[in-house]
Order: sequence, then C-alpha cells, then structure tokens
Amino acid sequence: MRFMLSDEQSAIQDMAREVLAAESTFDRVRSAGEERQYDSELWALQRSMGWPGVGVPQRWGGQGLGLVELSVIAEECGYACSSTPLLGTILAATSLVSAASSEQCERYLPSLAAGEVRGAVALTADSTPVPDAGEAGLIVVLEGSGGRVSLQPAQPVETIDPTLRYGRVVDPSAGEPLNQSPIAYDSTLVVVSAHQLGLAQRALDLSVAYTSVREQFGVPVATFQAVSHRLAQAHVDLTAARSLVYHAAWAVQVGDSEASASAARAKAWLAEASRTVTGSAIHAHGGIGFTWEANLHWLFKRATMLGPYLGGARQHRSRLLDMLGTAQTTSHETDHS
Amino acid sequence: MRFMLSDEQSAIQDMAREVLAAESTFDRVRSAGEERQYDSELWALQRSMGWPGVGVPQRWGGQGLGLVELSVIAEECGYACSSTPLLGTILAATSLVSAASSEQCERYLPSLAAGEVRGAVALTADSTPVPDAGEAGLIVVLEGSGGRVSLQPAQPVETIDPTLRYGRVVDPSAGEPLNQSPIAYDSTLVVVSAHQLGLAQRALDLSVAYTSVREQFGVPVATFQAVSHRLAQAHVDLTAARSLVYHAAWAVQVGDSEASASAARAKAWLAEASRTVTGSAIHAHGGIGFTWEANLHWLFKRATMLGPYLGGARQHRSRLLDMLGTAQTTSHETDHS
Amino acid sequence: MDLTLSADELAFRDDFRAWIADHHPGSPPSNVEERYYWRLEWLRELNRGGFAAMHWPSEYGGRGATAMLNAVFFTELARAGAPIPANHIATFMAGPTIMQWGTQEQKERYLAPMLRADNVWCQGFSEPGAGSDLAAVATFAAREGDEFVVNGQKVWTSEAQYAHFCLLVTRTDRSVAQHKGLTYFILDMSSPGITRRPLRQLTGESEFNELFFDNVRIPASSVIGEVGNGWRVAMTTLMHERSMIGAGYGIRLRNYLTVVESHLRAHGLLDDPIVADRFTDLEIRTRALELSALRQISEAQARGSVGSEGSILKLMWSDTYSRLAEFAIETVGPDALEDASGWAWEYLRSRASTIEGGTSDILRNIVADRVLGLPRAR
Amino acid sequence: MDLTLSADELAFRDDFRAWIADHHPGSPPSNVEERYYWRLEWLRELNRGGFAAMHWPSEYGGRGATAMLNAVFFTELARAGAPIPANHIATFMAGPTIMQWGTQEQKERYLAPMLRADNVWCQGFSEPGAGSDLAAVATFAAREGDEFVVNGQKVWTSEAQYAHFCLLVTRTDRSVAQHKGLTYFILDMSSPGITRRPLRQLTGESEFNELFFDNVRIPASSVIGEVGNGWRVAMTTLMHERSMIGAGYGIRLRNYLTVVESHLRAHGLLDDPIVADRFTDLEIRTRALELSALRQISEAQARGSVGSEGSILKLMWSDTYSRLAEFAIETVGPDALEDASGWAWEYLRSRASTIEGGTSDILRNIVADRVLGLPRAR
Repeated sequence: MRFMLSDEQSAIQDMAREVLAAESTFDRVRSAGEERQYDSELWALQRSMGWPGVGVPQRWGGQGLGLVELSVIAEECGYACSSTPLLGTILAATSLVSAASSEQCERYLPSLAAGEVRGAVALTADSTPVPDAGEAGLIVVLEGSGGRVSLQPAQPVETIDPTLRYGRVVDPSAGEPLNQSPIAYDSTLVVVSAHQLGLAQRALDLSVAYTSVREQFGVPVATFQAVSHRLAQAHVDLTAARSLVYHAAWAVQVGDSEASASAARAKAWLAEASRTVTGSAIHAHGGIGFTWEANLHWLFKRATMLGPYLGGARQHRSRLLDMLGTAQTTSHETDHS
Repeated sequence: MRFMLSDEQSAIQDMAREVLAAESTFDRVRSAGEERQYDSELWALQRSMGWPGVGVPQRWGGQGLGLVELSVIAEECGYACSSTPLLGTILAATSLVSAASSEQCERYLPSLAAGEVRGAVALTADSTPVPDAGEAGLIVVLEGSGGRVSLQPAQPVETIDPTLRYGRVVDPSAGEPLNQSPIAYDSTLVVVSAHQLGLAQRALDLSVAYTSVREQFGVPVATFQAVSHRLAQAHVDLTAARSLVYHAAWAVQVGDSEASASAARAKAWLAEASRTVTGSAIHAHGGIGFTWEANLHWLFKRATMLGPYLGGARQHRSRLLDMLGTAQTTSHETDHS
Repeated sequence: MDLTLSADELAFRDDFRAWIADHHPGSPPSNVEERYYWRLEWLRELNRGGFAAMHWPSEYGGRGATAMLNAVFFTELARAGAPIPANHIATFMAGPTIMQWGTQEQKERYLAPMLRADNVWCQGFSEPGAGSDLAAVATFAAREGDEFVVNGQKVWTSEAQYAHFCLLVTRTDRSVAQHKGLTYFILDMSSPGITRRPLRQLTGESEFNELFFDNVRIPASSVIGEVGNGWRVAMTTLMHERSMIGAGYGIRLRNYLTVVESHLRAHGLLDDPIVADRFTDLEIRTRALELSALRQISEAQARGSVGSEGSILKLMWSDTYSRLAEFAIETVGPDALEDASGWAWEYLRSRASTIEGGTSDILRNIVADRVLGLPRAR
Repeated sequence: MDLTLSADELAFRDDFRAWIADHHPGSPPSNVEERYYWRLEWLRELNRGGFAAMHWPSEYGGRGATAMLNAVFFTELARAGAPIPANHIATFMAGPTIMQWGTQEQKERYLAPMLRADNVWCQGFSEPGAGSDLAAVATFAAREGDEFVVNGQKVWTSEAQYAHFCLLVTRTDRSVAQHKGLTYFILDMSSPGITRRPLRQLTGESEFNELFFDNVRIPASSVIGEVGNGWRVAMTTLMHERSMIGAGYGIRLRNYLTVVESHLRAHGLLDDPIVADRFTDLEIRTRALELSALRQISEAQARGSVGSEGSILKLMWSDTYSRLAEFAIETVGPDALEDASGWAWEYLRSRASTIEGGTSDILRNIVADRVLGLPRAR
C-alpha cells in the first residue's frame, strides 16, 4: 500500500506547478477577471501540453492517464486559480470516457482532448451556474447515472467569479443520450474537489507567507496564536481534504467498492472547507486581504462558486448516508483484496 | 427604559451570592454529590430566608416578588451549583401561581412557599430526567398551555449530575387539571435559563481566575491568545445570554407581547451556551480541569442535564419560528407603549 | 429592570415619527456618489428639524440626548426605512472629540458646519505599516515655526473622496515611547500635497481611500489637545466611535434578517428543517445583539461613562453578519451567486466585518484585557 | 498511489485473522482492574503468537514490521472485536526509546520481559507545575556517588498502579538552560520512597495517578542516554508515542461511530434530517482521520522518519471524538444522561481528549511551528 503520489505523479505535479507559477500569475488572473475573458495565451499553452486530454485514452488523442493524474492537474489549476476553460473541458472529457458509446467517444473525444472544443458538465436538476459552460461547445448533462451530451450553447451567466465563464443549460432534454455509468458523476466530483483543494491550499500558503513577514506591535503577526492557530486549523482541515480527495481519485479509478462513497465525502468536505479556508485567509491578511489587489478574492470567489456546483455539502452527505445504509459492513474496509 | 437590575434587585443578587459563597462552597456541593443527598443544612437556610416562596404572592405565604427577582435567585443558585431542591420547588410554585385556580393556590402554594413540600415541573411528552423530581412531593406536569398538578411520586433516576435528585413522572395523566396559562411554561423556561446562566458564569469566572495565575512556559497561561480569546468568546456568548434571559424575565413578568418568543430564545441559547462555556472552562484548566477535585465538572454536568430539560435548543428554535411567523411585525419592537 | 420607554422617550418617539412622515427622503439613488450626497442632504434636513446630532449638547445644535434616546432615534429611522445620515465621522467622532479636547476657537469654527453638512469629515488613523496598531503610526509631522510639515500615508480612510477635513494622527517625536510621540491634527483636505487614491475592495467598489502626504503644511493652531497628546485624543475618538455602534449594528442586522426571512417565507424554504433551524438561530443572535446594545446603554448611563463593551457588540455583529450572509447565499437559491445580486454583495461585503473597525482578534484582546482583566501578553 | 495491500501485507492479514479466530480472548470483564489484567494476558497470548510488538526488530521478539503492516495489525484487532493489548507504554514508548538510547545491558535486561508482560511500564513526564511544558520539569535528581536521589512529584501517570518501571524525566542541573539540565531514568517502582496516589477524574474513575518521590535512590546505571541528555531522549519517546497514534485513533473513533450508527438506525433516528446531516458529517470526519493516518504512514515510510504530523491526527481525533460524543448524547434519547449509560461515560471521557497527550493548544503550536514553519511566539 502506498497512499501518496508515485514519482511519476509527483513529477506531473511539479511540472504543472512550475508552468502555472510562470504562466498563470495573479496579474494574468486579474486581467482575465477584469476583462471577463479567458487567458487565451495560457489556454493555448495548456492545449499544447495536452492537458485537456490528460484523462482521454490515447486512441482518442489523449494521454490516457488516470483520475489521480487528472486530479493532480485540476488541483494545480486551482492552486494557480488559472483562467482557462480547462476545468469544464476535462470534466466533460472524463464523463464521456466512462459514459459515452465508442461511437460517441470517437466523435467527441478527439476534439475535446485537443482543446478544439471546450466542454462543461451540468446536472439536469440543478440551476447552479456551471463553470466554463458560458462558452462551451459541448455540454454533458448528467442525470442519475445516465445523461446526455448536447451541442446546444448554454445561457451565459455573470457570476461573482469572472475568471471563468459560467452558464446554465437551456434545455436539459436536448442532445444524445449516454450510457448508464455511475463513474461519470463520481469522476467529476473528484476532479472538482481536487480543484477546490488547490484553491484552498494556495490561500493557506499565501497566508503563511504573509503573516510570517507582516509585523504588528513589533512582531510578525504569525506569532500571535489568534493567527497561527487559525492557520494550523486550516492545515488540519486541508490534511483531511487531501486524504479524502486522493483516496476518492484512487477508488474511482480502480473501481473500488467504496468509490461512490469516497467521491461524495470528498465533494461534501471540500464544498465547505475550500470556502472556509479561503475566507479565513482573507481574515488572516487583515485589511489588505479585503482589497482587490490582494488576489485572495479570486480564490475565495471561485471556492464559493464551486461549493454548490454538482451538489453541495448537504446533498453529498445525504447521498453518502444512503450508500452507508446499503453497504454498511464494507464501507470502512481499508483493504480491498 | 432601564435594562439592568434595579438597586433592590441588585441587593437581592449581592445577598444571595454572599450567602451561597459562604454556605454552598464546592466542598459542600461535592459532598452532597458524593453522598447523592441534598445539602439539608443549606436547604434549611434557604427555607429560613424564604427563597422557595420568592415568587409566591404574599397572601399564600410568599414574598410576592416578580420573575426578575426569581431569576436572580435561580442564577445565583446556578452560580453556586448548590445542591438543594430549590430549583424544582420554585419552578412548581411559579407555574402554579399562573396556572392554578385560587382554590388550588390556597391548597398547594403555602407549603411550597415554606419549603415544606418540594416541587418539580415536567412536560407530559418528554422523558428527559426532571431535576428535583426524584424526591418531590408535588409535580406540575405541563402540556401545551395547560397541565396537571400531581402528588404521585416520580420514579427516581440516577443521572450524571448527582447533586440534584432527578426523576421521571410515572403517570402524566394523574393529578388535577390546571387552568390554561401559557405563562406557566414561559416562566419555567426563564427560571431554568437563569440557572444555566449562573452555571456558565461561574465556570467562566473560575477560568479567568485560574488562568491568570497558572503559569506555563514562564508566564500565566491567560497571556496565550489560545486561552484568552476562548474566554473572551465565552464572555461574548454570556453577554448575549444575560440579555436574552433578563429580557425574557421582564417580558414574561409584564405580559409583553414578545414574552413567549423571548422565553424560547433564552432557553434555546442557554441550552447550548451553558454546556459550551462550562465545557470550554474544563479545557481552559488543562489536566486539572478534568479532575474530580477541580469542581468544574459539577457545573458542566448540571449544564448538560438542564440542556434538554423542558425542551432543548432545537425544540425552542422550532417554537420560536412558529411564533415569528404569526407575529412577524411586532416581534422586534423594543417599545411597548 | 424596566424596558418600557419613559414618558420623555415616548414623547420624542411620537414627535420624531410624525416628523419623518412629513420629511421622508424617499428611495435612494442607485449611483454610489449620488447616494452619498442624498444622505448628506438628509443630514441637512434632519438638522433643520433639530435631529442631526441628538447626543450633542443643545449649545452646539444637539438635544443633549441620552444614549437611550439616541437608540430610539435610530430605531425610528430603521422603522421608517429612512437612511442613516451621512457625515457620521463628523457627528459621532470629530464633533465629540473637538468638544472634549478642542479650543474655544476650534469649537466655534468646526462644530456647527458639521450639522449643516458644510463640512464633511474623514478619519486618518490607519497606516499600511500599522493596521490595528495605532502606536506604530509612522506618518511624521515636523515642526517648522508655526506650522507642521506632514509626510506619510494613511489607508482605509472612508469617505475621504468627499471630505473637507480629516482627523489626522501623526508622529511628532520619534525619541519617546511609541504612543507618547503622537499628535492629533485637524487637516484641511484642500491643503497642497495631499493625494487621494480610492482603494478598490474585493466587492469591486471603493468605499475606502489611501491618502498620501507630500510636505503638507498644517498650522499649529490645528493641533487638537496639545502636541504629544495624540494617543489620548485618539482614544476619545475611538471610544465615541464604539459608543454609536450598538444601535447601528442591531439595525443593519435586523433589516438584513428581515429581507432574508421574507425571501425564505415567500419561497417556502423554511419548510426545510435544517434551513429553519439555522435561520432561527440567526434570529436569536440578532435579537441578542439588539438587546445587548440596549443593556449596555443602560449600564453606561448608570455608570456615567462608555466602557470597552462596544467591542463585545462589534464581535457579536461581525460574527452574526458573516453567518447570516453565508446562510443566505447557501439558501436563497442559485441566482444568489450572480454578479449583480444583492445576496452576493452582502456575502462579499461581510468578509470585511471581522477586519474593519478593529479586527476580531484585537477586539478579543480588548475583552480579555479590559473586560475580563486577564494578564496581558506583552 | 496504490491503496491495495501488498502481497506481504495480505499474507500477514490472512495469517493473523486466522490466528485471532483461534485465540480470541472473549468478552471483557466489567471490573476495571480485572479488565486491565485481562488485556495484559492478551499481550502474553499475542506474544506467544509473535504478535506482541509487530514493529520491534526480530532480534527483540518483534517482526520488524513497517508502520503499514502495524496498521493492518490494528485494523484486524478492531475487526475481530479484540482488545488493544495492555502495556503499550512498554511496547510503543519504553521499548523503542531503550533500543535507541539504552546500553547493551539495559536492552538485555528490559526489552524481552516487556512482551511477556513481566514488566509493566508507566511514564513520568508531566508535573503539576509543568503540564505541557516539559522544559519546566522540577523533580530533582541529585547525584550521590553511584546513585541519584530523587525528590519531587509527577502527575497524569496512567497505569502507575500496575507498573514495575517508570520512564522518569528529572532535572539534574539547575544551572544550565531549562531543557539542557534534564536526565532520563528507568525507575524501579518498587524502590523505597515512592507514593502512588490515584487521581480521580470527572468520570469518577481513576485512570491516572500522582507519584510522589521522597529521597528515592536510583542507580546511575539506570540513566538512559547520558546525564543531561534527557530532553532528547524524551523527544524520542514522544515521537514514538505519536507514531502509534494514528491507527489507534481511527479504530477507536470508527468503533464508536458504528455503535452510534447502529443505535440511530435501530430507532429510526436518521429519518430526522438534522440528525442525518450531522451524523454523516461525523462519518466523513472519521474516514478522513483513518485515511490521513494511512497517508502519513506512507509518507513517513517514504521519508524514513516520523514527523510532527502525528499532532494533526491527534487534533482530528479529539475534535471528532468530542463532536461525536456530544452528538450522541443529544441524539440517542433521554436515557443517555443516566449515570450508568455508556453514552454518558463517552461524553464525559471525551472532555479529556483535547487535554491528554498534548493539549490542542500545544498541538496547534506544533503544527504552526514545525509543519507550517511559522515564526515562533517567543
């Protein structure tokens, strides 16, 4: 048993963080947000690196990597708060990989994997604004363990997070039906949770750095327990978050019996923790944290938007309870021989 | 408008605190608890001072004071965590004053006011252990805005709080019916909330004193924000508690239109705050706080027992919501001309 | 214990209620700047009725009102849906500070125009390097004959874009203990060398400003309360700020709660037990704040002085406000997160509540130190 | 990332599962002391099977197990409803400390009897005046020839009523910096001058003891790791304590959660949406702790050392345990508060969870300081 990234997975993480640190600075995020346009240069770069197709099998033009690798990329894009249609596109591609017929895969995946078509994933019964749907060319609309794939444009929605183009599905009954696949939904929950984890981790890292140097009353503010204990608690909550997200990524990837429960736990926890930690980072920064230039607000706003997306904390706790009821004896086994 | 104790009320408070500080020390509370017997000497003293009859009109042998004065006495008995049947007896007397016919008042109140008969108040539809019912000679069983008065002994229950004799009503349908009176229930909620406030205030005061002198790492532990901010928050929560309790006492006493809502708010808040603050005091004391000799546990255990008694936080929030729905426009007026 | 209004309070309430009915300013303009001037005009109107500064002595145009009567005033404003008048830094902070520390000439010059809204005021206390720590003020005022020459920077000065005068705390002596070298000035905002820059907040708006001082000259006659005495004068200002806070907080919270409740009821959302339970908890917290504000007014009147308890109300307010804003955005529906929604604005704005006007951390220090009497950290 | 058990781990699991089936100790006696000796007998039985100290090297009677294999061991114990064996202070703290710092003679004398339960151990670190602050230890050991003479007091020594030996941290030099003047001893608990007094807890029981030392003589040969080096040796002990913690915490919490869940389901209480939502939140927290323990084992193995992350697990455990105990007592019904109820016991016992084994305040200091690298307060 090895519950940590493999060397290859760590290398992907390092590479992604390095690229995004250089090419998705907060200056770039801010100007994308202020102009309400994606960072097209970054999107071109992500396409050239094959990120939209990370989870797409090679025969359809992707890199054929698993949900763990996809989560790593999603987390890093959250960490950078990058402004591109990548999240929606990998969500759409991932759900198609498991729910589309091979004919549909053939038709849709190569263009998604290449980033020629931008994607998004929505739920039928939910009018929460859908990230990246505002300019998506393809929308997967999930319903129960089935769903449809639609090329009908969504209704754009301006939200508090102008760094992504949100939208709402106009006609959920439009499009072609997909196969039944519970994994489609579970996978999307994992990817979104990973992205939320990245947002929160960045907010915590920024707070650690800032409070270590910012002085008040002649000492760094991090020497006050009111500050340091709040950050320590955020770290504890993100330790839980990381365990839940990467366990879910692994469990869904290998088809473990705990997969759906684990995905529900991850989304339920991150829906709250991501917002709490990014919000608490604003407080930790004091007055500066409330300014436009502090950049924390981009993290906080996106964490807020993604909280209810694909179901919020309460919905996933409720789903989890149903699963625990039916699989009570096996749900907490750590060995799966 | 004067939202504070009058000079007379303050004098009652000072007198009660002084008497109890001398005659209801934690040594006395502990030995009552360990022997599972009331402090009969203290009870005799309380009777001699007329406390059981504080709220009983003079024509039935009481002092004829109002619910504010009764709350002051109840708070101070909580502050001392005293081990006598006073709480149950004043609850029974108070509910009879408003719900009994004058014939019933004549029959029951003089002996309650004199402390010759010990009382308790229970709810029909609730099997939460009732404080002082274990050895009560008279039990008022409230149901809706009506109820009954019963002389049938309750079934004694040993609970985590051995400083009071708890019991359960055996047959809620036994006894004589009382008049309809919503004030009976509201009054009991106020008195119990005031008692809970006293428990919590004592726990906070003990913590302030202890952490100011206890040293760790060469300084008083109260100089650590982890400690001082927890106590500051407890003080904030008890400021809210005190405002809610004494507003409710006044509102019920004068028959203000907000009376029932205010009593529900007080009980809902204190059911949680009293337990939280007494529990947090244990933590503030460190290892010592967890010992039998630290005495904090008597406060914490009684706060826990009284939480669900006469309805817990959720029940009273639910009642309050119904009241807000029907009296939406008048509920937050502060002037009642 | 008697929470009924006194005969005087009742009489005032009825008078003022009738007056508002005749003078109500109507609905607010949507533009931020227009709304500010509309609230300034409302101050003038109140002044014509004699209501501009209830708590000021009558010799300066007030009514010598008790804090309780002032609370009645605010309650009636809220009840009528009338705005809180602009220029509150003048009426609640600058005015009382000048009354306590100012010279006769300063009182004559500055006080009356405040109520006529001829003078708008802002407050220059916070600095980028100081934040919550007033003793760390670095903006320096160097004496040159009858003048002081000021260089430095202030932040978080609200309404500086409209202000004619600024309450300015500076350092005039670097050789003494930090809080002893401060001096408090009235700064004429039309003086050469002042740059005002709006500070954009995460809501996208600019309530606050940065002020930059480049060799700004202030006459020595504009010192308030002696050179080197700035710390004590500033404490007076802050205490008055806190004393006005209670009633204002209660009103803001109650109005917001009412909006949330109406929405929830209109959409049947209170049928959800979790929503109902959370909402009611917030109602209790709001009521507790309102009642605690009244209780503190009673106690301050009995004691004859305002204490540190304003910190407690601020803590209650920011905590409940943040909870309510989060609750609303989670509960009212999927439109809440849209850019133009009032729910989104309150949610974002609420993030400042634990920071502005004393961070919650500083306020808990104050409660621990001055209310509970715990030993201090350093 | 691969959470399936390795072939070795699977093989061990199957072996051990079969072994337990044949050697299960049955139900626990209800008397506290009898239960302790029953768990000690269980240690002997495990030792006969070679399972007493999985993580010890085979030369000392262990299996040289990885932390992951040890986690499998604990998971199987829990699954079988078998108790955690007694004498864990020996197997998890004293043993590893002596292996690292002890002389050859000390290793030979003390290690093997621990697993046979011939030696029971307790830990003498905490003092009334020191609490969480090991550097403030005042119990003094004065050198006299080949002996040290100890005077002072320890508190919170669990299982001292059964112990033959004590891990004792004393001060031997008052003239150097606080944490430099400490020396670590093995104390024979049969030495004259030791008084053991049970410390009654708010649950009414006495898990812990006070120890009083009145001129207790310890041979110099019982020093572990050099005179004056006690701080470093004690850190080794504490690190080993923390390394065993993860799996144990997860099991305790999961078992308790399962009891709560069964009760709620049996009584239809999960039909209440508020109860259901809170319960499920607690399930997620419990799973997060279990998974975080596994993840830390993986990371510690990869890194080759145990870090400060045990503090994180302890914080998760005490927080979730306290929440769960409160939730249970509020939810399971009115009998929960009766004196003899298991619900009441867990509820009261949970109050110690944020205090024992490092208070949550100290642990947050550790996380802030050593994990996040924040500057230290003093």
